[in-house]
Amino acid sequence: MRKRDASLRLWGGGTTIAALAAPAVTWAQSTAPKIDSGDTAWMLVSSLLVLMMTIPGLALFYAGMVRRKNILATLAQSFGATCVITVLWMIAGYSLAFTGSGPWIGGFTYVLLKPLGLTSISALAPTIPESVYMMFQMTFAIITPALIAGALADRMKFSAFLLFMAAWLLLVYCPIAHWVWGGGWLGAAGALDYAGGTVVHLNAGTAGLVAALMLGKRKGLGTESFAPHNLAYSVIGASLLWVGWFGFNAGSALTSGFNAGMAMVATQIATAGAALAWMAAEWAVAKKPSVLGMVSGAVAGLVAITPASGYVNASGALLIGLAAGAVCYLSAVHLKHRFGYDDALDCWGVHGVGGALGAILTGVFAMKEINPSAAPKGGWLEGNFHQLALQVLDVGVTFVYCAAVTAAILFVLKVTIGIRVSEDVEREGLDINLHGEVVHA
Amino acid sequence: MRKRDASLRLWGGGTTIAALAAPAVTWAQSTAPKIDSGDTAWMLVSSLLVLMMTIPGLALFYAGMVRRKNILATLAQSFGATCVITVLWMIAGYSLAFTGSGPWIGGFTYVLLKPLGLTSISALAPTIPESVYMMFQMTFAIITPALIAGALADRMKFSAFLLFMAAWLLLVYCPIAHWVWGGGWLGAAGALDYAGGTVVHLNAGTAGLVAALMLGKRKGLGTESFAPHNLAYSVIGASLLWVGWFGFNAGSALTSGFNAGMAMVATQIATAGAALAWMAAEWAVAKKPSVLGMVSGAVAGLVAITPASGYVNASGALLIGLAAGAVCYLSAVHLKHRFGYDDALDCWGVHGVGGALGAILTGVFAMKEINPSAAPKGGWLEGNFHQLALQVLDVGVTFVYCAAVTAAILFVLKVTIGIRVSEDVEREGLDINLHGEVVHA
Amino acid sequence: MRKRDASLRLWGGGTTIAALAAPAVTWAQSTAPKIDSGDTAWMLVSSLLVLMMTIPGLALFYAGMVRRKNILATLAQSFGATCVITVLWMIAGYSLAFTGSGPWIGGFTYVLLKPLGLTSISALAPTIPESVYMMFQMTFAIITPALIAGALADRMKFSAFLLFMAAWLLLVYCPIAHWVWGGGWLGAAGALDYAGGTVVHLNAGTAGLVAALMLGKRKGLGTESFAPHNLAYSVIGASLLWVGWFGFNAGSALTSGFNAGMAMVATQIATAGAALAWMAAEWAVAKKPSVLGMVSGAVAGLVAITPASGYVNASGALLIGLAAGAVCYLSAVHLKHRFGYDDALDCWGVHGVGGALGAILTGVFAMKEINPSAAPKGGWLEGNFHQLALQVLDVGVTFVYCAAVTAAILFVLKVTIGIRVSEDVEREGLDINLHGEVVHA
Amino acid sequence: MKLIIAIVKPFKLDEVREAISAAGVEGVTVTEVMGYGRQKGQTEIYRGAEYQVNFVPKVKIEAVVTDETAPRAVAAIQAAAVTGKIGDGKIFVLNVEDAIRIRTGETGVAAI
Amino acid sequence: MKLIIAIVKPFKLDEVREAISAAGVEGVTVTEVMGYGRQKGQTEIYRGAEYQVNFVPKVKIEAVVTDETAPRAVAAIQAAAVTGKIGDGKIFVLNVEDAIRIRTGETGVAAI
Amino acid sequence: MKLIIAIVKPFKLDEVREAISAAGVEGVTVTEVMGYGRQKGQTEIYRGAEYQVNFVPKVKIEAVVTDETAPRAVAAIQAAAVTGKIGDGKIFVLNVEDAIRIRTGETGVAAI
Ligand SMILES: Nc1ncnc2c1ncn2[C@@H]1O[C@H](COP(=O)(O)OP(=O)(O)O)[C@@H](O)[C@H]1O
Ligand SMILES: Nc1ncnc2c1ncn2[C@@H]1O[C@H](COP(=O)(O)OP(=O)(O)O)[C@@H](O)[C@H]1O
Ligand SMILES: Nc1ncnc2c1ncn2[C@@H]1O[C@H](COP(=O)(O)OP(=O)(O)O)[C@@H](O)[C@H]1O
Repeated sequence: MRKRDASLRLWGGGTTIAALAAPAVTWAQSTAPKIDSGDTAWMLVSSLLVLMMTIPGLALFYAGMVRRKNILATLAQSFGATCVITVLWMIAGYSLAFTGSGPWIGGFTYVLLKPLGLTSISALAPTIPESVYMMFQMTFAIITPALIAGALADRMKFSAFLLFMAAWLLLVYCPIAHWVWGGGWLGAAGALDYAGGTVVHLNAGTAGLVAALMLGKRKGLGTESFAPHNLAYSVIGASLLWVGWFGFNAGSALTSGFNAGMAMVATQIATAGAALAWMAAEWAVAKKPSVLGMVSGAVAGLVAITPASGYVNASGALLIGLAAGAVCYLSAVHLKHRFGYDDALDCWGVHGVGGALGAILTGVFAMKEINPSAAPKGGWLEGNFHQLALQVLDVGVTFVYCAAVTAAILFVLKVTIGIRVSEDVEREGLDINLHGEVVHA
Repeated sequence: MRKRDASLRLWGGGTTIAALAAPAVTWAQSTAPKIDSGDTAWMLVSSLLVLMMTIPGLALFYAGMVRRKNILATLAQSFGATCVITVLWMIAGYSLAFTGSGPWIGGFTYVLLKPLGLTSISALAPTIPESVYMMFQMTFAIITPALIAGALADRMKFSAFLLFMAAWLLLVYCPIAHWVWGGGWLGAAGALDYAGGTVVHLNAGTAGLVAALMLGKRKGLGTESFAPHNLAYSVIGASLLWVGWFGFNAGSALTSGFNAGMAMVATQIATAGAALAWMAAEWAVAKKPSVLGMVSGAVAGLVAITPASGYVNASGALLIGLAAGAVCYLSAVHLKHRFGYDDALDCWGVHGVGGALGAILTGVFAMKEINPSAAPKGGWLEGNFHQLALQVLDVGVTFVYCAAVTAAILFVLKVTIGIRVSEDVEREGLDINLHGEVVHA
Repeated sequence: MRKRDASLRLWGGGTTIAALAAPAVTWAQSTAPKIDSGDTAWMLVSSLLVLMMTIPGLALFYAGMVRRKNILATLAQSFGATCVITVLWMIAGYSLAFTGSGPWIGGFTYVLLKPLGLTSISALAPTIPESVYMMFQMTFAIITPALIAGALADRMKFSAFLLFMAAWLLLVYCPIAHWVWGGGWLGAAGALDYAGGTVVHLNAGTAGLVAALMLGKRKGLGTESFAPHNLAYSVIGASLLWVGWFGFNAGSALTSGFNAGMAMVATQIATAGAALAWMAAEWAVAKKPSVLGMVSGAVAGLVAITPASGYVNASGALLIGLAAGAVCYLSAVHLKHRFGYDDALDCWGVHGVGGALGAILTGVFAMKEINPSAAPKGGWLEGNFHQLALQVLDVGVTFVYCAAVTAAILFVLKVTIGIRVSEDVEREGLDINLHGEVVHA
Repeated sequence: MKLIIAIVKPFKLDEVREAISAAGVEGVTVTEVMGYGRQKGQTEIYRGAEYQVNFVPKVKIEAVVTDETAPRAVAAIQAAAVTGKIGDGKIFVLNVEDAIRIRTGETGVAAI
Repeated sequence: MKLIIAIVKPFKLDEVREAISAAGVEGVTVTEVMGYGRQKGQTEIYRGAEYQVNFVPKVKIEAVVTDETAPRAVAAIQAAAVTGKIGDGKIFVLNVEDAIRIRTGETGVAAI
Repeated sequence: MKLIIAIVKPFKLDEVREAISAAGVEGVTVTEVMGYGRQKGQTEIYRGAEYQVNFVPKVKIEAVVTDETAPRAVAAIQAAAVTGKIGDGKIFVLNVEDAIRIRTGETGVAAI
């Protein structure tokens, strides 16, 4: 999603509008700007793919892992977050994250998307309509908070959840997205995050860890069975996440060309590698390759390749994938139990750890040949140790800022409306108590 | 889907073929016409997205709401309708709706798609192959009748259902589509229906209301539990409807550019707004926000923004969405019980009411700035009261024509082969009796 | 997927790079090649569509047909195959199948995709990045072996399954793909296989038949109920196969234009026709149209139109579809029982028989008008009997080579690690025994 | 005390529950079961392979009642569940030696 | 009359049903249950958290038969259900005081 | 021998199983059931149509025990299952005439 990618367009169909002074301009129709219909087609598709990642992808991935009594409540979290964030993004989110030129936060001119006219174009994506760019970014803004739900499954109040989503979007996601992608200081400093290793995954994972700690453990953990009710849903969800992730990563090229192609390849290979690594580790340790392990490994690979996908070649992608599968297996299955926090569906274990790992490995495996304009000196392997340091900085800053603000938001909610359901509601299930419905009625 | 949109193409990649005399022309290869590869890519995708709306989208949305004994029969309705209509569209539907130039009905030259050659192009969509345009329109022709199944769930004979689909396509859908989009009188009069508020949704909703009245209520209604067996399916279905609907609305631009982008934005915002409005209304009235309510609200928003999506800006979309959520909540949950018809899965309550509402609000919120060529005077808010009157006319005409012809078709079926299953079959379930299968065998 | 299609590009957006000497070239950035952004957009989408066909499409289609105790194991087969093949394709598969110019097998220069740079382009697809072409072909290489799982459901060891997938990819799929599409002898001889009637479907079907014979029948067949646990999954799966198949067939145009459009139309019509034909046959014979029959018919139609989709017009497609529905109904429901092999989910009955039928009918219905460059003399109906003979040759060669090598692979696995689970494991279910999990825990 | 076990057609559940309540029974426990009797299920054909689906879905209603209530409860169930068609089901009566209400520890008829 | 309750391995259901039919039993009612006995289930690991899956799936077959048929029915079930491996299950016999056929109102042995 | 039937709240299952094991009961059979008693379920509204969800989910635990073990087992279940809130459930005790272990053919108390 680095704007510089756009300058790599090598084909003839479109004309690059270089260096627009203002971040967005609405053209009079007579002097209508030239956009590229192929780029636009791919970005329309990418936007809907990333939406599909959240609903039904993530919704099913998570819902398949919970017990029967909480399936609908888990689906409701992804669906509800999608709706709340869509409206907030229109009201203020896009304006704060992707307009204006301050280093810390965007501006207020795009509140309610007032200036978004038919022919507006953002300088951040000069070959497509701004409407499409705004929409593409919206889908990222939706899935990031929605991911947090994995950490707080089975025990959070729905009202508190929706308020949490809203506050977190504006106070955590928008600033960090602005820093890295919207023209802020981290992007300017040269940190590489192609599609959201820190902005999306480490960010959501960190928030999940904080939320898991502040909510406390689920009742019955360790003594009752928490076996997933229907892993078939998780397999559907993981598959749709995989398919949709090409919108995420290859879509972050913002154009339909060479960069998108390479990002797609890197994504596919890393994902498969990570799934195999997790499977192999589990097969060796627990003697059986679980289906949950295979799909979790795939998601770990998708997460870890996200920041790197526009900067590495096929071999780099494979190595990142293998590392992600093994490391996330350890963090989700072993570290969690050692430290005893209840990250229910492994939001931190997969997204936090995988996102940080991917961000750092981007600093190792980035290649000038793959992205001459955005990574002109490559990563550590090509001698550019500085890039690795920058990546570590990016990880550290994201973790600290996110953890602090997330804790503050949840603290306020806790002392006001409360964040956790009563013990009886938890025992009987969220579906019937919060939503008045059950599956398999 | 208004042809005039095409003239709004502002980018450089393709050349608009203006004003072809005949609706479609096959070019000799040497003088091959110029189509745009980006537009074609987007319309290929849009076509498959709209197909995905019906199978598996709509199929799951409806199947999740019925009792276990009727799940497969409900899926079979969407799937069977898709197959029957595909073949009929090839045989005569496309010809009747989108070729020829009469005000009331199209021609017969395209029967069996005889004239459709490799390089044919329709004047209604001059930058893409006619094969793609025909296919895109086919997917609309599929979903419209398939929507009616929501009203007649749990009690219609499968044979009668398939015949009803066939007759309704030719006698109701094709004429109305021709009037509005195929060169007929309503489009010429200036009625605005971007992607099918009246042609698709009010039309299907009206047919559903008539069908519900003619079939009568389901046995046991009011005394037995009709709680949905597996709302997880409905959430998957609604999510895929949402995702696919971008093919519906943004695809109706028929090009990959500014119009498609704005339609996508309007669709997303209205949908989220409607889901939140329904949720809020239900939370206030029934004290719990049901998952069924949230997804129903989303569908209501999608329906209502459909006619408006190419004509309104983000704020207009939000207002239409909020109105749709609240109004459809009332119609599906309260009016239905007051009047006592058994619109089982709220085909009329959501699609009929939402489609009419959206069509009328299009006359209020349409803006010249968003669609200078098709809505050059905007809507009521921009002082063009005439547009609102046109929209009301469109709603009225669609309702009356559809209701009359639907009733006639069902009457003939009723007195010949019968339309309702026996009481025993209904009690024991359609799955085992009509299809010889059950879920969770 | 025939390279000659590319020369049919009729629009202006891109420039055809004719006759590259080497199969792929990496351009220095300064003299960057011109690719087409619209073609690239469509091929990015086609690639992810074909991936979606396997996960979750095929995974669900198969998983819905098995008993509850084997659902997760069935999903694991599709998912695991996807991961293993992705990595192998990167390591050697693409190199063996689509690079080099020998008549029998490709070369080794692309091992580990070493030469694949940012701006590489393959001569086989000159208007898109080679990264995208490699990825598109990867998704075909994934689904073909994955299809075989239908024949060996409920009884194969997971370890043996994964090894089988790996060996079969390299020893069966890669050579045959090279013969027909990669520059090998069958394509050069003029055999027409647009998207894989023999390369994909007959190939997988034949392997399935061999595997079913070598594994033996499932325990309890004929005395216990093998009724599918949840056909709703099969309906979702078949629907996603249908939707994704446009990536398969229309994507095989490798460009976004007239050829893709015609292939889409042919695919849609044949599929619907086949579903109706199977439904009608079953309704007549067994008195009830089963949902399983409808979706099986649709898949049969998709299979049979695959080789023909770029060569036939709408009427040809309808006839192929009707034939496929009826013939595959006979083979899956009647022949199987007569001959007594246990092709559990009808991999041979649908894919083998349908693929062979489609390949042969391509030789009958191919039309010069629909594909002047690749089928300049049309098929038998246009007087070119030679084409029909070529098609029969293609079918025969594929069957013999595939059967022999598949048998050899399975024989080696059988005498080394064993291919079938123990009787107890089969009775108790693969899910709990092989993966340690169950659905509906 | 008596344990009344009634196996009835699923769609009769609500009617039976109401009838039995009216007859003074305070509690019941219901299980989804599969039945086999005169009503034999049907022959299914799955992909051409015929097999017999031997069982039809039923619900089993269990209620423990006092000896005096038992005849009234049985009659109420019978009246509510009957359709006159094959497969209507059965009622069985067994003797119960003791009953305990878990919440309070009460035993005997006080517990039911 | 006797109520025979047999808890057997699920895959034995069809064989048991046939055997019991052959022994002259006209009707049975079947329930999916979870069993715990000598066969102890297994330790499952879900995301690294070990827990004991204590129960193994079984089916419960209930048949009410005349006093004379009872021994024959019990023997038939036992013969059909045995595999010789742990977890084969149990058969229990209880006394039944009355039976009613809902469809006809018949009572006693005529009803079963 | 006695058949102990306990209907308890689902989340108490594991505690009850442990308690009953500790009391010397070797095997149990468990069924998911729906209960109706003082705890009445709730009124649901589906699309504006009110209906009463009459049943609450419970589990039924069945164990056949020797006459001597019976009182101890009943007490153990009661202690483990009680929460003091409405809906805690019931325990019923019936007489069992015979028991057979399918695997070995043993009968009587040796079988349980
Ligand atoms: N002897 C029996 N023991 C246990 N359950 C029985 C017995 N006979 C019948 N049932 C149950 O009652 C149901 C209805 O019995 P059936 O013989 O089909 O009909 P009817 O009672 O009308 O003759 C059966 O499906 C079965 O569940
Ligand atoms: N005392 C009992 N009361 C009720 N059910 C029992 C009892 N003992 C065993 N069962 C049931 O029988 C099944 C098989 O018993 P188990 O002890 O595992 O094997 P075996 O009978 O071969 O020794 C158990 O899973 C349980 O469902
Ligand atoms: N007489 C009865 N016969 C059979 N089951 C009963 C009976 N009474 C109660 N039950 C079962 O016990 C459960 C709990 O009973 P309930 O009356 O709700 O609570 P409590 O025992 O605390 O008063 C019920 O849901 C039902 O399953």
